[in-house]
Amino acid sequence: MIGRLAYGLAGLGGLLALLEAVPRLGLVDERFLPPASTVLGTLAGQLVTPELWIALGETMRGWALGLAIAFGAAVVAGVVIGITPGLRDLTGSTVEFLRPIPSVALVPLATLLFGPSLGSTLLLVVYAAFWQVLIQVLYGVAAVDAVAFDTARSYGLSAWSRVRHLVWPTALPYVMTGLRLAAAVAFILAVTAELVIGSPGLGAEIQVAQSSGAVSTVYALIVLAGLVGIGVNAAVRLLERRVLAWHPAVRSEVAA
Amino acid sequence: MLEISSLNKVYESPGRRVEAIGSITFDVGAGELVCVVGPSGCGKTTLLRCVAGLLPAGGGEVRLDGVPVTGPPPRMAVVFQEYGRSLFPWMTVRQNVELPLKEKRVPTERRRDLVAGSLEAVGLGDAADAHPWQLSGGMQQRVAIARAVAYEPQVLLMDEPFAAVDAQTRADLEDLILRLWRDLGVTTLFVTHDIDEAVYLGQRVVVLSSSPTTVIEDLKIDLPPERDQLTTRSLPRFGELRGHVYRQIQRARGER
Amino acid sequence: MLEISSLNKVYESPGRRVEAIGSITFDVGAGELVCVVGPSGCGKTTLLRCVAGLLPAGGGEVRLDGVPVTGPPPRMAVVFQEYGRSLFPWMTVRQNVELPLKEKRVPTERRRDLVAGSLEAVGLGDAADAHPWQLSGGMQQRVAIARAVAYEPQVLLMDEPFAAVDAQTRADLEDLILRLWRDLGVTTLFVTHDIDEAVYLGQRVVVLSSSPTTVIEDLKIDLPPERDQLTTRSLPRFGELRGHVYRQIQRARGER
Amino acid sequence: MFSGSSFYLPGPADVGRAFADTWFSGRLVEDVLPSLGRLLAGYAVAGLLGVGLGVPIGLSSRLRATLEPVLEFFRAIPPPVLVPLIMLLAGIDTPMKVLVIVSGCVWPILLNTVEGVRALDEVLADTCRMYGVRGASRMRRFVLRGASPQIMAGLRQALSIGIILMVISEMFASSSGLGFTIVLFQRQFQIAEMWSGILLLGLLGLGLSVLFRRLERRVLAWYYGSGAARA
Amino acid sequence: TGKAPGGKDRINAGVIAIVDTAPIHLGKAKGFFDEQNIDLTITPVQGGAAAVSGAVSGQFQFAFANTTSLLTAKQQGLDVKVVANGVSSTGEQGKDFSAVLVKPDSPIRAAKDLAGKKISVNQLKNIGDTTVRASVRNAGGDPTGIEFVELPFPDAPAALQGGRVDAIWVVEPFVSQAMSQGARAVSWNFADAAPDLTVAMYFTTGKTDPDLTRRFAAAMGKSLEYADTHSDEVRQVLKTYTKIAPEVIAKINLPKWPVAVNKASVQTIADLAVADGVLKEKVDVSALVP
Ligand SMILES: Nc1ncnc2c1ncn2[C@@H]1O[C@H](COP(=O)(O)OP(=O)(O)OP(=O)(O)O)[C@@H](O)[C@H]1O
Ligand SMILES: Nc1ncnc2c1ncn2[C@@H]1O[C@H](COP(=O)(O)OP(=O)(O)OP(=O)(O)O)[C@@H](O)[C@H]1O
Ligand SMILES: [Mg+2]
Ligand SMILES: [Mg+2]
Repeated sequence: MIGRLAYGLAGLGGLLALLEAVPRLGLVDERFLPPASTVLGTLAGQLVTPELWIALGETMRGWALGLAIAFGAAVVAGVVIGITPGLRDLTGSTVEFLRPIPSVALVPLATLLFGPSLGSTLLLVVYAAFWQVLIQVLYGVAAVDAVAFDTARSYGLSAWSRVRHLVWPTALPYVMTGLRLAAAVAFILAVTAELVIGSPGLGAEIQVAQSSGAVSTVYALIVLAGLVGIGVNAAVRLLERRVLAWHPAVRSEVAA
Repeated sequence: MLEISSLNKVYESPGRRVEAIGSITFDVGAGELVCVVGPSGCGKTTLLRCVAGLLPAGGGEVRLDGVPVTGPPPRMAVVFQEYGRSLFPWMTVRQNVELPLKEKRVPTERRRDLVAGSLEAVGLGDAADAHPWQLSGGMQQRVAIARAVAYEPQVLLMDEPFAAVDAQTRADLEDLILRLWRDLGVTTLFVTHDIDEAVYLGQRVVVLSSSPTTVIEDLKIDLPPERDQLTTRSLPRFGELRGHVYRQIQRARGER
Repeated sequence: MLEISSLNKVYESPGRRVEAIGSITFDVGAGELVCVVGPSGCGKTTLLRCVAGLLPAGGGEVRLDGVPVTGPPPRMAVVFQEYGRSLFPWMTVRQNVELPLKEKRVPTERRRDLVAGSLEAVGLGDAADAHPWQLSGGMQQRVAIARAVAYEPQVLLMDEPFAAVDAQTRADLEDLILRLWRDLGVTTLFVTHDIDEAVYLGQRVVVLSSSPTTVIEDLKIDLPPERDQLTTRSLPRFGELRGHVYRQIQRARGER
Repeated sequence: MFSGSSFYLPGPADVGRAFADTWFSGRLVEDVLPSLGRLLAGYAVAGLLGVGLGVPIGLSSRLRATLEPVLEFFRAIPPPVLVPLIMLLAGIDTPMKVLVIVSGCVWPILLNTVEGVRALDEVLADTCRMYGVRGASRMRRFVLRGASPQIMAGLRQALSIGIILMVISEMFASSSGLGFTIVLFQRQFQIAEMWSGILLLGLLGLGLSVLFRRLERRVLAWYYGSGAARA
Repeated sequence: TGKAPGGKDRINAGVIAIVDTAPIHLGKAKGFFDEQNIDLTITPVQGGAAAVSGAVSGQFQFAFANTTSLLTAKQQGLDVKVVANGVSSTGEQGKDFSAVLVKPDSPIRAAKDLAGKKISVNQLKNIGDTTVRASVRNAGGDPTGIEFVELPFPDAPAALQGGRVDAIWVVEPFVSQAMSQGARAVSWNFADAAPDLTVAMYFTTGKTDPDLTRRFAAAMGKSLEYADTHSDEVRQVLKTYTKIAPEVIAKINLPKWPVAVNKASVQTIADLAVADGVLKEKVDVSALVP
């Protein structure tokens, strides 16, 4: 664990060094991409202002709520579609039709229904994150081993038991990937919704900073977004190590 | 009890057509123990899967208590040839054995006894908390047997259940199955490669030809009902029956 | 050729510690065929994996031609106990057998002969274009054997390679291995549960105790070198050796 | 006058009419084809990048530990705010737009590849080691094939994300393209036309996914046949 | 809407967080809206389209959008009506809040030279390209060959610097920022397009209560007048709702905030837009601006 942390920090250190060097060496203009040290300085300055924390709090609230709704709905829908014979083919085209519709295109609908409020953010976040989880769940449900499935059938496991004891554990690695994908997408959409609709939050802060030409602040806020991403991923990974301890991938990791 | 009449099964896939079962007809009386032997690839597993209702028959039918089998009947236990894949890797050995009992709503107390008893019987009393992938091949196979035994089925289907265990363990397990069959009157269909085993265990031995498979002999084993590893196997009649089955299988293979 | 000295292996995972191998010492001369028997779960597979360089030993060492084994040595073939999982499901039977030969850069012509010959030898000449999952358990196991045979290894490790085939096929395969060993001088380590088989095949039989495993007997099989299913098995000496090994295994199991 | 909601949610007939008027008049060639071209280019690059990076990261736990935070960092940055940075590096023309598409598509492919490679069957891995299957051959015959079910899941995800990113990329420095046209319709309050564009996006997604499904059925035939999967 | 404690009308205004909208922020701070019994909430929006859709759907009672966006909305049959002036050009060359900039070493010396060049605007088919074309036309150049590309204002200076475009159209604070970094102005397009050009306006929809509209207009008028005459306070209020660096705020050219809409300039924009194909047909300006 400590080892992993050290490697991770080394990786981030490398990124920082690169971001410091690129502007310093004049590869891109410093005015448009300030060196990492400047950006981190600005971020430090921002971090002491309460406004930033309030904005971050707003964003995280929309994120967490939206992610929870999307995840729950997608898991239920995915499992039902996945295990019900024929339903997958029946719903396939609808899913494929709706999926590529950009959340951004739903902005008019969102503002129409909810205005610049949490509701709009939620609509966009849920819409975008839902598909990510759904597709993963569908692939995960399809991965159930035939012999294991026959075992469950022959011992008379009920539909619910089959889902709980067989389908769900099999799909779990896929679902975890889905959760990681959706967590990022939900966060991105939470920020984008604020950017576009103007509901308060980190995105609105970025939007204001952009239209004010405050380059270093923009990058500071982007870095903050990235850091949140790292944190969220670390949390999901931790969860994964608990719930997937039996899985070959996690098993070998723990042993190594 | 179990009637298999003119059962036929063809596997078809692009570029390959295998008539796994030509036409099989025989039946198993209530509380009878019938062994099935036949050359490798002759369709024994296929037969078992049709009987278990896991695979739709191509032609003919399987009836259990006079009712055509269309899906897995209740109170039936199966030990699969692919024992490794039939255990759930995310559960411990105990949980694997316990799951069908929970499904059957066996009271906790009784469940605990059944699980402990059956694990003890297959010699895995101290591996109850291990996961299947921490066990040797033979141990995994014994878990699958323990699961079937604990389930107290009315019909028991076993597909080469002792293939991965040593001679001594095998003898113990044979006696376990005999005990179970005698005490609970479990109707048992037992697929094996070991002719000695078939003669030792079975009240009847069904010999299958190589594919397209038919029954080439349905042999009544007229040994005394009380069987014992030492005395039964040293009876002259045992040797005769064994030799007879051996020659039949020779014939079965020669015919292909 | 192959020296195993004070080999020890402990599996450790949270809440479970298994000393799979206590201390094993024996060696296999060049061109020798040694059979290993022992109760289920005693560490035979573990031993084989250590010898193959797939698993680092806990203590002691394995030497091949005087060189410590740290990774899989070249020109060694293994037939895994989990035959089903050792075949590539996305390749046909032929491709599975051919793959190692391609890696060895065997010329196309010769490769084709080797593949066809070995598939024929295991009785799968007409299943070459099927995928492994279209085969019965015994057929899959024979594909794994054909792959090892076609590879023309210097050292051959086999882990219960005939567990899933019928008696007659088993006898044929035994003779195949004997032929291979005699014609090419392949050094062979053969794990089996079948005492008859061990005595029939081996120049020596190593009997292992149950875990923590040690060698309880290293028995020279003083049968005539030319073996034959009918005559060899009916020699009185065969019966004696068989009985001796049987009693040793009894002892091994009794000790645990 | 119009009430708000009926204005923004025109009936199917209006959208249908707008669809015919808008897209069957040369726009299909002028706007849709270049967009589609960029989409496919970005998707292809993302596929190569995602699988190319995912395989080594999946195989080496050290590499994974080192790179994961960096990748997660970039993954959490919304593409719309990443665009200015991409413009700095790649200009404002086609390469920029392709890069924007790549920047979004690559993640599901990368993550799924990494997880797929991590979960490869151990017995098969041992088989490869024993029979000296290594290097490129091991990649092609074992790693990629073994991880392909999950890689396909990633590619599937990426397809629709690519379409979304195609729209976003055209919100910057554009004067044509399907995404740009939709945004322009929205800004010009040509709402029926806007919905017709969204409809076209959906149809596009549907069409591409049908093609994808075909491909997948071929690539994963062994997987769905083998009983390793049940679907 | 609704009544706030104390019987005030609670309203929500959708307004972009840029220099142009300083008066409403200043007026709110000064209490001009309270005087009219209005409890004002200012919601930042991203642009004109979002403001219009927010207003039409009833989320905003009042909102801010530029002249072309409003003309387009009107032409599409949306029920928008101007209630107050928003922001106007200073009309002075060299001292306006909008300009077309080129690199210091660019061969483009004047508006005329922009003909046939690649110019960035924040949104195509909007006020930017219309006024830039007008500026080029007025200077004797041929605007038909100009290639416009969309680039958000904040990203335009970098694109100019990197040679991705020949010229950029930006507004404050990017005008001052880019010029302090060496960019050169070649056209003051708002000043060129029409005298005292009304660039943007506050508007409402038919759903809003006329009395409320009247009171909002009164408060807005007072705010505009105050902002126009108290530039120091404007620069102060900019620090509260934007993130423009203080040193830039001190330097930027402020726009003008006359109380009255210059209907003639709106008509000019409408006509230009029709000529450029931005609008489909002639719009009756008096239906939009009463
Ligand atoms: N899923 C499948 N698709 C296509 N063919 C199959 C499939 N399963 C089995 N077969 C074919 O059906 C025949 C019978 O297979 P089955 O597994 O029933 O044999 P078996 O008697 O159990 O053999 P073994 O003793 O080796 O396990 C074989 O020829 C096999 O190739
Ligand atoms: N991956 C593992 N993790 C933990 N314990 C293991 C693991 N693999 C094997 N063991 C334990 O090591 C012991 C020996 O296992 P091994 O597979 O070597 O036995 P075996 O002699 O091959 O048995 P069998 O004849 O049943 O195949 C067993 O007690 C088993 O539980
Ligand atoms: Mg079988
Ligand atoms: Mg073993």
